[in-house]
Amino acid sequence: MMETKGLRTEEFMVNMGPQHPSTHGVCKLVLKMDGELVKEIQPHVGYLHRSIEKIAENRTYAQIVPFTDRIDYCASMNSNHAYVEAVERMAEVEVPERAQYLRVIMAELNRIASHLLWLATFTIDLGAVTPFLYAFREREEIMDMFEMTCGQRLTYNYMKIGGVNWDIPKEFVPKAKQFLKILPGKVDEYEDLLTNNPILLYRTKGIGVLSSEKAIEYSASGPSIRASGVRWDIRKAEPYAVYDKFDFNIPVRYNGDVWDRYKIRLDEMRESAKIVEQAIDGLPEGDIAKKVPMTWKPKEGEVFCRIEAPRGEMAYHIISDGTNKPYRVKIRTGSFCNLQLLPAIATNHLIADLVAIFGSLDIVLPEVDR
Amino acid sequence: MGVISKLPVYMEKVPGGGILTTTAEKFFNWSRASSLWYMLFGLACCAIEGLMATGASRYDFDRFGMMFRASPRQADLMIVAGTLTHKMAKRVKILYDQMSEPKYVIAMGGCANNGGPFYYDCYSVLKGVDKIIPVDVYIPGCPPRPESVLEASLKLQEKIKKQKLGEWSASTE
Amino acid sequence: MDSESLLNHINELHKDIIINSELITDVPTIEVKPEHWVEVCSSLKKDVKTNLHSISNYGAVDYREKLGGFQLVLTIFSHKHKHRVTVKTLVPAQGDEEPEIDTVTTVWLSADWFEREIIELFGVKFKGHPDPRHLMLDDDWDEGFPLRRGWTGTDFIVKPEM
Amino acid sequence: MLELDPIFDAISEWLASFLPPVVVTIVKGFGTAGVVLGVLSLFVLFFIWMERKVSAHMQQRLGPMRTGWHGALQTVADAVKLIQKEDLVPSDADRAVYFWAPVVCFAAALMAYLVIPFGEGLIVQDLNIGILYVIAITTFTVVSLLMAGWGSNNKWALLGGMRSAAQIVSYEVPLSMSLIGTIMIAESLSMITIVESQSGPFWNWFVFRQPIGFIVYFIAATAEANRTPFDIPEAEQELVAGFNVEYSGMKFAMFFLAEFINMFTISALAVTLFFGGWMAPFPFLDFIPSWIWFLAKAFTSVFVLMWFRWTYPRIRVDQLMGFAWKFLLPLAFLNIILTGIGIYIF
Repeated sequence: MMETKGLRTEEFMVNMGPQHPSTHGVCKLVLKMDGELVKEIQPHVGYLHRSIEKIAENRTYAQIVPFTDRIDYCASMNSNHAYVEAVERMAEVEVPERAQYLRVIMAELNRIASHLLWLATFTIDLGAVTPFLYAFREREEIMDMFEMTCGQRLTYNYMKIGGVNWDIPKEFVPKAKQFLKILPGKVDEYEDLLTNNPILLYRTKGIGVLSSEKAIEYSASGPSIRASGVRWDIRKAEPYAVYDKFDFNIPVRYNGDVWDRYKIRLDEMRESAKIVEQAIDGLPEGDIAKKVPMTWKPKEGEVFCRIEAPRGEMAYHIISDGTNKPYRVKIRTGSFCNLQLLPAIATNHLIADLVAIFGSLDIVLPEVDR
Repeated sequence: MGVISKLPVYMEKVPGGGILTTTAEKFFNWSRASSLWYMLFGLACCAIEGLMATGASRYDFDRFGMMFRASPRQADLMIVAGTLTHKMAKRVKILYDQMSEPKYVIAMGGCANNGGPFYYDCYSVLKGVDKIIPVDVYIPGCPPRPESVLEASLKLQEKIKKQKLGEWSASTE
Repeated sequence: MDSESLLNHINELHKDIIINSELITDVPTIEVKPEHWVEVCSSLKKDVKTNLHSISNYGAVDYREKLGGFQLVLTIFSHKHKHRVTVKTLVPAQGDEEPEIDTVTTVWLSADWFEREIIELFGVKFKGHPDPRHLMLDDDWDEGFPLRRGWTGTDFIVKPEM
Repeated sequence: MLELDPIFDAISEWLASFLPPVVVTIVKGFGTAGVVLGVLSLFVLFFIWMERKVSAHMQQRLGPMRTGWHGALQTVADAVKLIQKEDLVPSDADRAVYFWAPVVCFAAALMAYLVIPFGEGLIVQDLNIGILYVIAITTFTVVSLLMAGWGSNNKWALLGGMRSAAQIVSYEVPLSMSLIGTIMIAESLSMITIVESQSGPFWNWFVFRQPIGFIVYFIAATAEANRTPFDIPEAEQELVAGFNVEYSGMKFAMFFLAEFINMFTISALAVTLFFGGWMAPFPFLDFIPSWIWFLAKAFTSVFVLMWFRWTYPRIRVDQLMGFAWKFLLPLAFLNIILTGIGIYIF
C-alpha cells in the first residue's frame, strides 16, 4: 500500500441532473462520491409532476384518456389500455371482440416500440451510438403503423371507453405482417452488435444485482422483476382483454444483473411479435366500439385494475360518485417503484455502472412524477 | 461576441467599410445559421420526437449541421421540448444563463408554448416557457412531428440570416 | 385460494378489528380503524396464507365531506400466492386539519415514496416516516395541499364549464 | 515531379541569397511552423467533416448536406461560429489555469509534428531521438486536461481530468514498450532511419515483423487520443462532457481541434513506424509522390479509428486500467523478448 499519511481524502457531493444526458429526462440524483465510487444515492423526482390526478377530478371520463397518453409517452397505448380497462370494469361495459383484438395488437406493438426505445437509450448510456439509430429505424416502422391508424406518432388517444376510436386501414395488415417478418432478424442484428461484444459483457455482467427477495420487497415489477427470477406477468397471471387466447411465453432470467435485464427485453420483443402475429391472424369482424353516450354516468363504485405495461405494473384506482366525473383517480406506475430501488442496487458501484444500472431499469420520468 | 459586435462601428471609419461589413455580416450569419448545436435537454414527451426521432436516421438533424452537445456552454440552441413545471423552471433559467451568446430558443409543443393540455386545473405547470426565457420560434403540436421541428430550425436559420452584427440574441435587446 | 375464501380467512384472522369487508371487482377489501392500521398490515404481510409482500398501490382519497376524513387505500399483493388484498382506513380530519397516522414503511420499504406523496399532496402526516420531505413539489412550496378537494392556488386556473 | 521537397529547398536558397543567415533561420522556422499549422488545420477541418460523414453513413443517415457540396464547408461554418461565441469563464474558476489549459493542449498536439516525416525529405527536423521526443511531447496532453479539469472548478470536469490523467499515464507505458521492438530492429530512434530501414516491397514493413508490437501500439494509442472505446475522460453519458464541460467558444474549439490532431499524430506515427512511412508498397509504384503515399496510409488509419468509435461501447474506468497493466504491458514485454531472440538468431 502507498503511504497515505498526511494525504487528506474527501468525499464529495455531485448533482447528477436534472439536466444530464443519462437520466433520461428530468431526474436528479444527488450522489455522494468517493472518487469514482458512488457511496450514496438520493433520487429527487417531481421535475415533471404535471398533476394529472388533480386534472382528472375535473374532467369527464372520456376527457381523461388523452392525459393517460402523456403519463407514459413511450407506451401510450398501454396507458390508454389500463385506463379504459379500469373504467369498463367498474361500469361493466361490454367491449366488442374486434376492439379487444385491436387493443392487444396496438398495445403489443407499442411494447415493442417502447423496448426499442429503451434499447436505443441503453446502448447510448454505454457509449455505443450506432445501435441507437438502428433501433430507431425499426421504431419508425411501428410509428408509421400507428400513424396510419390514428394519425399521431406518440400520443395516440386511440382507445375509448367501450372500444377503440378508429378501425385499422386496409394497408395496416400487410404492413404489420411485413414488419413482423423482419423484426426477429433485426433483433438478431442488435444481438450481433451488442450481445457478442466483450466490452458490453464486461460492462453488464454481475453489475447492479437485484435479488428476487429485494425485488419483491421493493415492489418491483415488469422486466426488472422477471430478470430477478420472479415469474410475474399480469398478462398471464390475471389475463385482461383477450390475452388468454394467445400462446406466448414469459421470459424469465435468474441473475438479476444489468445483463439479464437487457436480455429479457430483447426476448420480450420476440414474444410480443408472436402475440401480434396471432392477433392479426385471428382478428374477428364486427363493431369496433360499443356506443357510450357523451353524458355518460357510471354508477357509484370503485375499481382497482392493473395491466402489464412495458415498464411494469400500471394500475388505476378509480372511484366514481355517480356523476360524469370521477371522484378520484390514483395512478400507480411501474417506474415509480422501480426508481425507488435504485439506491439499494447501485450504491458502491462506479459512476459508469450507475449509468448502466439506471438505464437498465428503464425509467421514464413522467411515469414516476405523473 | 465582444470585438465582432463592435465591428460595424470600426468599419464605418474605413472607406468602403460598409460593403465589407455587409459581407462579413453575411458570412458570420451564414456560419451561425448552419452550425446550430443544440443542447441535449429533454423535458417530456416532445423530447422523444424533437430530439431523439429528429436526430435519428429518418429525419436527421445533422443534415443542417445541427449536432447535440451535452454541455450548455457549447450549445447555441435550446429546444425546450415538453412540459415545464414550476420546479424545473428555475433550472431551465440557470441552463439558459449558462449558455454562451449568441443563443437561441425553440419552444416545442403545446406545453412549452403555453401549458398545452395542462393549462387548466393544473397546479404545477408553468404556462409557457416564454415567461422565463425569450423564445425565438414556437412549434405547435402535442407533440409536433419531426418535420415541424425541422421546419422550425429552418425558420430559425432564416431569422439568424437576417440579423445584424451586434444584435444577436433576443436577450441583448 | 380464491378471493372469497381469502376474504374469509382474513376476516377470521382479525375478527374484532375489521369494520367492513367486501369483494370489489373480485378483490378482497377490508376496512380497519386507524389505530389498528400498522398491526393489520404487518400481520397480513407475515401470515403464511396471505403473505402479502409487495405494494401494488397506495393512495389517499379526500372524503372529508362525505365521511369526515382521509381514506387511505392500500392494495398489496403476493408473488407467492398471486392474490391481492385492499386495506382501507379512515383518518379523521375536518377543514384544514393535518391528521396523523402511523407509517407502514416499517412493514414495506416501498411504502416510502407513496407516503411522501400523500404527505405533500393531502397533508396527512405519518408518524415515524424516515424521510418526510417533499417528493413531487418544490422544497419551498407553501400553497397547501393541492389534491385536497376544492383547493385553489395562485397559478391554478379552473376550466370554465362548457 | 510532384515532390514538394525541392520547392522548400528552392525557397530557402532564394532567401539565403539576400538575407543574413540568422534571419534566414528565423524566417525558415516561422515559415515551416506556418506551413505545418496550415496543413494540419486543413487536415483537421477535413477530419471533422469526415468523422461526421463516416458516422452518418454507418448509421444510415446522410450527415451534413446543406453547406457546400455534401456539407464540405460544415466545419468552416462551425469554426467561424465558435469564434463568434461568447467566451465564458466560470466565476469560481482558477482563471490562469483555465485560460492556459487549451493553449497547452493545442501546442502539445502541434509540437509532435516537428519529427513526423510527411514524405521523402519533408520533415521539419530529423532529431536523432525522434520517437522519444514524440512520446514525451504527447504526454503534455495530460497536463492540459488536468489543468482544464481543475481550473474549471466543476466536479464533473475534475472527474474527467483525473480520469484522463490516470488513463494516459497508464497507457503511456505499454505504448513506449511496444515501440522498443521496432527500435531494436531499426537500431535507431530517428524517424528517417526507421522509415528507410523499411524500404523495398511491402513485406519489409515492420508491421509484418512486429505484429504484436503494432497491435499493442494501436490499442494504447487509441487510448492516448481518448477515442472510443477509451473515451472515458469526456464520456458524454457519465460526465456530461468531461474536462471540457465549462469551456465555450474558441477555447472549446482548441480542445476539439487538438483531439483530431492527436488522432492524426497516432495515425502518422503508426504509418511511420509500422507501415513504411512514405514508401510505396512496391518499388515500381515510386512514381507517385512519397507524400501521397504517406497521407493515403495515414488517412486509412484515421478511418479505422473512426470505425472503432462508431462501433464499440465505452469501457469502464477500472477495466481500462486493468487492461493496460495486466494485458497490454506483459504483451509488450513479450514482444521485446521475442524481438531480441529474433535478432539474435537472424
